[in-house]
Amino acid sequence: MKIGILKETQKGEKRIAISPNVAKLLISKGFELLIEEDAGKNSSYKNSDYCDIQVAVEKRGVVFKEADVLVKINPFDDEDLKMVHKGQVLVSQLYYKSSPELIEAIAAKGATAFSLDAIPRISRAQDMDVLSSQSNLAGYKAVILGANEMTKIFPLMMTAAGTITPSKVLIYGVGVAGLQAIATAKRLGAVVEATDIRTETKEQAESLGAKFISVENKGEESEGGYAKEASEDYAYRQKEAVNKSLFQADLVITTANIPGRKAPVLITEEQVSQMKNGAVIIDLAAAQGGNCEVSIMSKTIVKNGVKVIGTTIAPESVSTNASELFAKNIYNFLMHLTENNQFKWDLEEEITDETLIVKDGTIRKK
Amino acid sequence: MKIGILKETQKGEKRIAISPNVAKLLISKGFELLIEEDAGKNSSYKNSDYCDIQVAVEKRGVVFKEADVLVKINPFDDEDLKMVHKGQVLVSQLYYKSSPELIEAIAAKGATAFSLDAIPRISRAQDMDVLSSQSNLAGYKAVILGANEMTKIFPLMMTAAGTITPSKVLIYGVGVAGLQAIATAKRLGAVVEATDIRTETKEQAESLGAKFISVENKGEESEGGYAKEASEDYAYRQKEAVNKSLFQADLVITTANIPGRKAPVLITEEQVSQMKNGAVIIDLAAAQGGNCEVSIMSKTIVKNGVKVIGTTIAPESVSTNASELFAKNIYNFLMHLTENNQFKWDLEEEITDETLIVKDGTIRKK
Amino acid sequence: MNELIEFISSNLQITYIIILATFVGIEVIKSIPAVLHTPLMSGANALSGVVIVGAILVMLHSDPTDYVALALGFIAVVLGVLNVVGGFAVTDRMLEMFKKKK
Amino acid sequence: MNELIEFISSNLQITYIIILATFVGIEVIKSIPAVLHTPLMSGANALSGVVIVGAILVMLHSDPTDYVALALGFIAVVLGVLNVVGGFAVTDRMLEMFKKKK
Amino acid sequence: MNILLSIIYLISTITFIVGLKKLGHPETAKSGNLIASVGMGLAIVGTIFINDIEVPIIIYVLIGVAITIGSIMGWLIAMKVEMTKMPELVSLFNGFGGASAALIGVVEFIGNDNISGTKATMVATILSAVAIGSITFSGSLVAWGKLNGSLKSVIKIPQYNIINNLFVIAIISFSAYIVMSGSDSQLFLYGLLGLGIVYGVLFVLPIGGADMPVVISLLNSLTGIAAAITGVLYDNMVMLVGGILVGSAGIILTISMCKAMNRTLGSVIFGSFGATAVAEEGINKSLGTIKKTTSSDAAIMMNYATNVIIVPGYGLAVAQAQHVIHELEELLVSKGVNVKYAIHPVAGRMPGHMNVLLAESNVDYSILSEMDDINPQFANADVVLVVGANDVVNPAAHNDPASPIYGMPILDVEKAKHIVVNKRSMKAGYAGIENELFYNSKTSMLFGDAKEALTELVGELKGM
Amino acid sequence: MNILLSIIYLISTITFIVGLKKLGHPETAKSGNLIASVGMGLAIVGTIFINDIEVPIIIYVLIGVAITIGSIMGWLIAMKVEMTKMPELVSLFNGFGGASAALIGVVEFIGNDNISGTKATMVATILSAVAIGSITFSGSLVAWGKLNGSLKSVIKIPQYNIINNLFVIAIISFSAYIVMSGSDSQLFLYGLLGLGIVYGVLFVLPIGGADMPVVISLLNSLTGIAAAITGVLYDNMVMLVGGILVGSAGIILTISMCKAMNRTLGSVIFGSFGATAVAEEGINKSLGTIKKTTSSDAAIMMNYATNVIIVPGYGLAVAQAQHVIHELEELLVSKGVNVKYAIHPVAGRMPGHMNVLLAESNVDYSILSEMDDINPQFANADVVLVVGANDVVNPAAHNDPASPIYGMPILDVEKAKHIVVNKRSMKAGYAGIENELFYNSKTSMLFGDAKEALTELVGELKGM
Ligand SMILES: NC(=O)c1ccc[n+]([C@@H]2O[C@H](COP(=O)([O-])OP(=O)(O)OC[C@H]3O[C@@H](n4cnc5c(N)ncnc54)[C@H](OP(=O)(O)O)[C@@H]3O)[C@@H](O)[C@H]2O)c1
Ligand SMILES: NC(=O)c1ccc[n+]([C@@H]2O[C@H](COP(=O)([O-])OP(=O)(O)OC[C@H]3O[C@@H](n4cnc5c(N)ncnc54)[C@H](OP(=O)(O)O)[C@@H]3O)[C@@H](O)[C@H]2O)c1
Ligand SMILES: NC(=O)c1ccc[n+]([C@@H]2O[C@H](COP(=O)([O-])OP(=O)(O)OC[C@H]3O[C@@H](n4cnc5c(N)ncnc54)[C@H](O)[C@@H]3O)[C@@H](O)[C@H]2O)c1
Ligand SMILES: NC(=O)c1ccc[n+]([C@@H]2O[C@H](COP(=O)([O-])OP(=O)(O)OC[C@H]3O[C@@H](n4cnc5c(N)ncnc54)[C@H](O)[C@@H]3O)[C@@H](O)[C@H]2O)c1
Repeated sequence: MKIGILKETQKGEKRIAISPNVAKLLISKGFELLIEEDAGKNSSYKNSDYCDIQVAVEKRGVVFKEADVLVKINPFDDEDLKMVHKGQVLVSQLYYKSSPELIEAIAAKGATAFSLDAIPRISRAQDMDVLSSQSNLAGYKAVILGANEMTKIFPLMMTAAGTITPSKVLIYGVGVAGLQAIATAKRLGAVVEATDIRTETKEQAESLGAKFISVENKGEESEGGYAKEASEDYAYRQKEAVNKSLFQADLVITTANIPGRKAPVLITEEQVSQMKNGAVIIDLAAAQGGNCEVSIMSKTIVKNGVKVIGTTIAPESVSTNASELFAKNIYNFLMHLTENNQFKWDLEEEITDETLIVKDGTIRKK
Repeated sequence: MKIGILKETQKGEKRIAISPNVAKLLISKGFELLIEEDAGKNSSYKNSDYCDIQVAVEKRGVVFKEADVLVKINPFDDEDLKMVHKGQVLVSQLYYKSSPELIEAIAAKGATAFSLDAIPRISRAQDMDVLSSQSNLAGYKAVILGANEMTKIFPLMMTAAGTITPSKVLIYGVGVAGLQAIATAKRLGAVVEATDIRTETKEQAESLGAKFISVENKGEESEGGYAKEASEDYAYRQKEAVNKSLFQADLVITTANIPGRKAPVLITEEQVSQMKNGAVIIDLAAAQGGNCEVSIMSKTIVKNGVKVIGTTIAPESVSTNASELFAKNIYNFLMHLTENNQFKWDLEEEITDETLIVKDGTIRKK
Repeated sequence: MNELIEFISSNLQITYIIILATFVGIEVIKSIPAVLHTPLMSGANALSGVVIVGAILVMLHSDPTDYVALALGFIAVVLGVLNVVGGFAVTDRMLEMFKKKK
Repeated sequence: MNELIEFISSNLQITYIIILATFVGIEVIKSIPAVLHTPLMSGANALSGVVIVGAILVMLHSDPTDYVALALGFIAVVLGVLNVVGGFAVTDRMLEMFKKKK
Repeated sequence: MNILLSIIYLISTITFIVGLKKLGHPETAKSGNLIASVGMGLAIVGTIFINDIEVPIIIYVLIGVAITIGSIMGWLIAMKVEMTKMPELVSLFNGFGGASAALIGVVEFIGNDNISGTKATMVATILSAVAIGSITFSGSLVAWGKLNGSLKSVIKIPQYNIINNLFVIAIISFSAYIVMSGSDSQLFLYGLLGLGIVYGVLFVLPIGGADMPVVISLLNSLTGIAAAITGVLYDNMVMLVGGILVGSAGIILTISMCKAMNRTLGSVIFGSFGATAVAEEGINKSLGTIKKTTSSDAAIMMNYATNVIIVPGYGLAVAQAQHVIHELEELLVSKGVNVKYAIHPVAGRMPGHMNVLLAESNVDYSILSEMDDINPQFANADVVLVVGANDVVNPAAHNDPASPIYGMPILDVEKAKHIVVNKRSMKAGYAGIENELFYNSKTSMLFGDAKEALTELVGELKGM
Repeated sequence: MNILLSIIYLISTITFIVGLKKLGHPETAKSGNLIASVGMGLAIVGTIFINDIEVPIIIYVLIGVAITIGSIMGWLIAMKVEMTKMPELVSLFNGFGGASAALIGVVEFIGNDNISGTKATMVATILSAVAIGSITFSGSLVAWGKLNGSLKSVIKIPQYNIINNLFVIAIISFSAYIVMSGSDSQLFLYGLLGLGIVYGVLFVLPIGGADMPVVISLLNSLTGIAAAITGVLYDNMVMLVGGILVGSAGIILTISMCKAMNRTLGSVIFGSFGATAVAEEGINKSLGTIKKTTSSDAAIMMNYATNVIIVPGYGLAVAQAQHVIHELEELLVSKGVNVKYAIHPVAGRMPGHMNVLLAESNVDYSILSEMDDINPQFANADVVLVVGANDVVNPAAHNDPASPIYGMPILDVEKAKHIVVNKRSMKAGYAGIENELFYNSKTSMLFGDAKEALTELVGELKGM
């Protein structure tokens, strides 16, 4: 079975779906691999890195033509689909819930498609869980980015030239990204506060040294590790509880998501206007509409002295590690789906069932 | 006595010599202060912050005209000097050793000039030591910048999607900046190595958790806490000892300086070419010609996959803290020089003697 | 009570011995790690086998014709020795685990 | 040597008492914090004042005409009491510092 | 009395004291036991051969035979019993000791031609020897039966502790009567013997197996006292002192045993006993019962181990015990133990959670092992210390297809020789499922907050 | 002998044991002292009033007078001596005890009409009482003189320890001779007395003041033995047992004292003694001598303190002791002590060096105080613990215009009640200058690597 690795076309994207290390693994398992030329460049993988391990480096067209399975990180776009042909298996993050027309298009092509973002949050699936592996890095990078943008330093320092007070960092959403953000900020010596709609995250946040801001929660439970949409009322109570910290924060990182839905707005423009001069907001949910009203995806907006940076949990900037992990996830995923290099199509099995969105042109999930 | 605070004109500079807090202090001591408008903007100090505490916010010309003492971070340039008039006292970093013509010019004006960078490295002068206070922040920021530029993360992480090995960081020059860089990188979980010509720095580096690369040192001692220029031979031995680490490093930070001289070249272009693809070099000595052959001041050069960023120990980017500390240094300096708001001109006293470069038009130091 | 006083006055030194021995016993044992509880119990048990001395004395003093005494004494000795030998042996085995591996 | 054996055989129980008492003394003191060294020394010193008992006995038994004995006994008692009373008092003062401040 | 013998006795007495002393410390315990046994040997040999009376050969022969039989049997039994059965064996031996004491008493009583003539104290001594001896005898036998399972069910006698206390009173008053009356009726004697035996049974029978060790230790110190009494009988120093030593030491030991199981000796003596032993925490119908341990036991285990593997989990983070665990690790290393950390990829609540923690306390990266590298090594680990981890060491992931974590790779701690698990309770982890590892016979549970438990552990280890 | 008296003695003996026991723990020491003293009181009163012989009033009067005088004097002296002079006082008292014993011996000897008739052992006992008594007497007095300074210089007698040992032999053989000869010559007696006194002087004279406590403790245990011997003399139990207790306890105490000053008892008894005491480390001509301390002393100081301030310095970083210091801090807090860290702006080798370290071990930011905030607070700190800091607490910055650090602001630790300084040696810090703080009378030095020293400290504290 031939696996084709495509170069990411989405702007700003630096990652690649399969790293040389994992390519080697797959080949050792008997798969054939071909890769679009320069696909690894931005993750500092040279074409030679792939050649050296018998991955055929080809022009884009060739990859599309020859591969049985096409792997990619970001959703296949119309350009890609033009070249997809019947019977091909597409593996990538499709966000099928929020992009029905894409699914239609794929079906129309008579292709088969797995959506990596749909991997269920069950223990045995953790090693295929691209959301976890990527948001984890995103959490780290968000803090580094923030620290780089700020005009202050994180740690407390008592020096001959006076004392520098530690920066205050506020984290919305204590998921994978949120936790890693807490850990990183804490390491750098910041005073970290965090809040989340899921009460079970209090202990988790505290286990990493953050102060948790509890918002009394009337029945906003989570399902399968994910949060449900919050009520008007909750949103209000949340502001009540968090504002004091928000207005003193030097760095704010928002990671709140509700899968398949628009991200909840947690910081209104009005709130931003009351924040400290020189504060920075990193909105990791920008792609889903943003947790901050002001933020715009991959833009830096300055609202009276407050920098608002919109980005995603896709940690392009740490592409080397990100690609490595993503690749490992795909590897585990393929190992799970296949048996001596052939798909098992075991539709009873939970992971397959949840991720297989289109099968030979018929849509299984909406 | 009227102190005039000037806006920094040098490009990229975001700091300001006197912060509102310190301004308040000075006023409480009976000084009069005026400040050029928007001087604090880039350090996120509003004009209002100064107004509110009775600092007169004025046009540039006015400040030059009315002030008895003009304070500034970077050397006065020709533009400035045009407006300087006889008898005025200029306080800033003049680097007089390396810029004689500037000193001439000041003398020609019949002005008086103190050079902050000339403050002796004696214990009681530590609270005026701008080099320390600034390089300290620079060391921190260099790591943050590096982490932001790298395509890898610092810490070791054993995750479901595989293990991320910790980044290797190499620090040249274990001075104030170097030490803080070690501390920061270590905090973020990197594996840190460091080297310095002064053997006494071994213990210091280790006390912050770095592995010290000792280069056998035949008589390159330091004087007054500063390093002397290294011999050919030493430079060779250094490369021998460090190369292995250098070629595996993900981030390299160079802080090596010899005051008043061109910074020593520690990394040749040839060495860079052997470094890891994707590695990053931050050269804090770029302003003094750079420790890395490739680096160019405030530019990012990519040499076969290696990013070389030239910057200085002037931590503009963390301007808020930087300005605060710098201001505190100046405050302590002025407190030391003056008695009820008048200069003491005690030329016997070490600190005054070392820093007073030009007195009423006559040059005291070359 | 009077018995007690009487006893004390008649065996004053014995009384001191008893009291002192009690203190020694206490001081020697207090604050030992819990893992040693069983071995120590076993060891103490072996020690309590000193009754054997008594048993032997019984036999030594009983005249060869008094079969009852002899028989009982005999049993007493056997049991006593069992207690002593077995006790020490078991204790020793229990303590195997404390041999430093290195 | 023979003296020793003789002594033992003649005061067997005394011997036991001495030995046991020695053990008690050792067990009771070993492993105490260094700050307590001086107070403990002082306390022990006070205890060693029990010789006073002997001194008193001397006086009780000496006949009132034997002035030498009386005189010496008298001094002995004074010194002994000094040792006892002074000793305990000093020890007590030394131990002031161990009153919990809170 | 013969001077040589007295000196021999003196020496053996000293060996007893020294022996006991040394028995109290892991390093010296073995030698202590040896010393004491030597002393005992001396005493016995001395008693036999050094005496001023005329003893017919036949008696020597008999004694010789008796001793040989006893020694051989004792030795054999002791050697072939397996580790787990030792406590019950101790109990058995103890019973024999008691019997021996009782018999001596009997002989003295019946052997003595005019009991009525002898001093009251003497008679009292004899009788108490009989009574105590018989109690320890029967009591120990019952304990033994309970431990080796031949006496299963916890027999609950209504108001048994009232009955018991009545018995005590009966025994005392009865012997008192015998003394006063100065009667020499053997009937009475056997009556007393009987009472003792019955009481011993009643005393131990209602007690749950879990508490047996305490009982044995208590009975043991009784034997000691019996021995001492017989010592008085013959004013024989070694018996006297030896007996007292065992008596007092035994009591203290009993108390500390109770402490270790946090009970009071009171609750032990007056029946309330066993009560809790029935409603043991952590008994699970399907999985069986758990084994609790104390920090000092865990400490000793590790101290004498060659390889120790630490498995940190989310609990370590919750307790913020990263600094203590590092201290523990350093301490063990300084004692020549090889220590490694086994990091499960999803231990904690975020990827790399354990790495963040351990980096904070400067644990050397080189001793952190990934799951795949460490799993083969568990087999030759002497002790695995699981700290606040649960799901990541849950064998259900291998064995139980129904389990939500089935198919997740786990750390194979089961392969290790001993497993010590520290957590606060028997509560489940993230996945909310039972963990059969905790019920494994090789596993012992060290309950408590990780930080506190580990701090104690470190304390104990420093003491060694 | 009167039964009541025996029982009283029995009781006092027990109080002695219990008292000594309790004296061994800070919490119970006071009560222990009390108990023992009560027991002593009992014994004395008992001895006086309970006896079967006919005693003329006059004697009672005399005894009464003697006791009153002794008590009052003893009490007054004890109450008005200041803390620092106590050890020498103890020594003095101890001397009296010795004298008392010696006198008893003398009286017995001369009072005894036919010494030659009495059993050899008895005579031996008497004589040893005299000898030991006299030795302790003179020895203690010399020690006392040395401590209160009236006997300044360390008198060095050539080969004094050969001489000493000769003396010992002389004394023994001489008394042996007296016993054998069965002579009752008082001359001999006084000769022995003399020998004893001289030896006592010779024994103590050459010893350096620093080692006096050890000597006193040794002499003290001698007194104990003397008491015991007189006990044998009168076969008086309380004296016997009490004496032995003091004797053995005293020896152990002496040994542990030596340990604490890391010497061996051997080096104490055979003169090598004092040798080191002359070449004391850390004596500085201008600044005087330093005071060393042990971790347990430091621990107790802190345990009973209300406010403790920790001053970290570069040494903390070098030793990587940030985790231990945090543990120490938590421990103290848990014991109700208020703990703060005083952070000097230039402590360490880079700005914020201490902050990095302490942040790593999660020290709460709120207890880190800047110099200006903390300086006023030193005055009401009971203990300041300086860990690996030097220049930043060097008073020279205030006092000595010549000093390179003159004019640098420092932490005013001198204002605190006690100062404990931990560093490895007397070496200088960054500025390379002496620090008179270390020679301050309030300062005690806790030498050793910060990590090890603090770990010990924590251990000790946990034990309290
Ligand atoms: N790593 C990730 O990225 C990630 C993300 C999401 C979910 N998960 C899941 O989280 C789990 C991680 O496994 P794990 O073994 O590390 O944790 P776990 O299975 O959740 O078990 C943690 C155990 O620690 C104990 N504990 C809690 N606080 C403690 C304290 N203060 N002192 C001592 N023990 C304490 C708890 O028992 P007591 O209450 O009895 O003390 C609990 O059973 C896995 O199921 C994994 O799938 C992991
Ligand atoms: N903070 C800054 O930015 C900066 C920069 C440059 C220079 N300085 C200078 O550095 C000095 C800082 O003062 P400081 O008091 O922190 O340090 P310090 O004056 O250098 O004294 C440190 C002391 O720690 C002891 N020490 C070293 N290793 C130790 C260990 N392992 N365990 C225990 N003790 C140890 C040393 O004595 P032993 O050898 O006897 O153990 C030494 O005396 C000041 O003079 C300051 O001017 C500071
Ligand atoms: N297999 C597994 O066991 C597994 C794998 C990965 C993640 N998880 C768990 O799933 C959970 C969610 O992971 P995630 O980071 O991908 O979640 P996410 O990215 O969907 O959301 C991030 C966080 O935002 C929070 N949030 C949503 N709405 C909010 C609101 N209105 N206000 C405040 N916070 C809000 C969510 O509770 C979540 O914690 C985590 O607890 C993670 O540990 C489990
Ligand atoms: N008052 C004080 O006590 C005081 C105040 C500030 C700094 N200092 C000390 O002064 C020293 C220097 O401070 P700095 O950071 O400003 O120095 P710097 O900026 O002049 O140089 C930085 C480092 O580069 C090193 N270096 C120079 N040439 C080198 C070569 N060829 N190879 C390798 N390394 C080389 C120097 O040794 C120095 O450590 C530090 O030790 C600092 O602690 C003392």
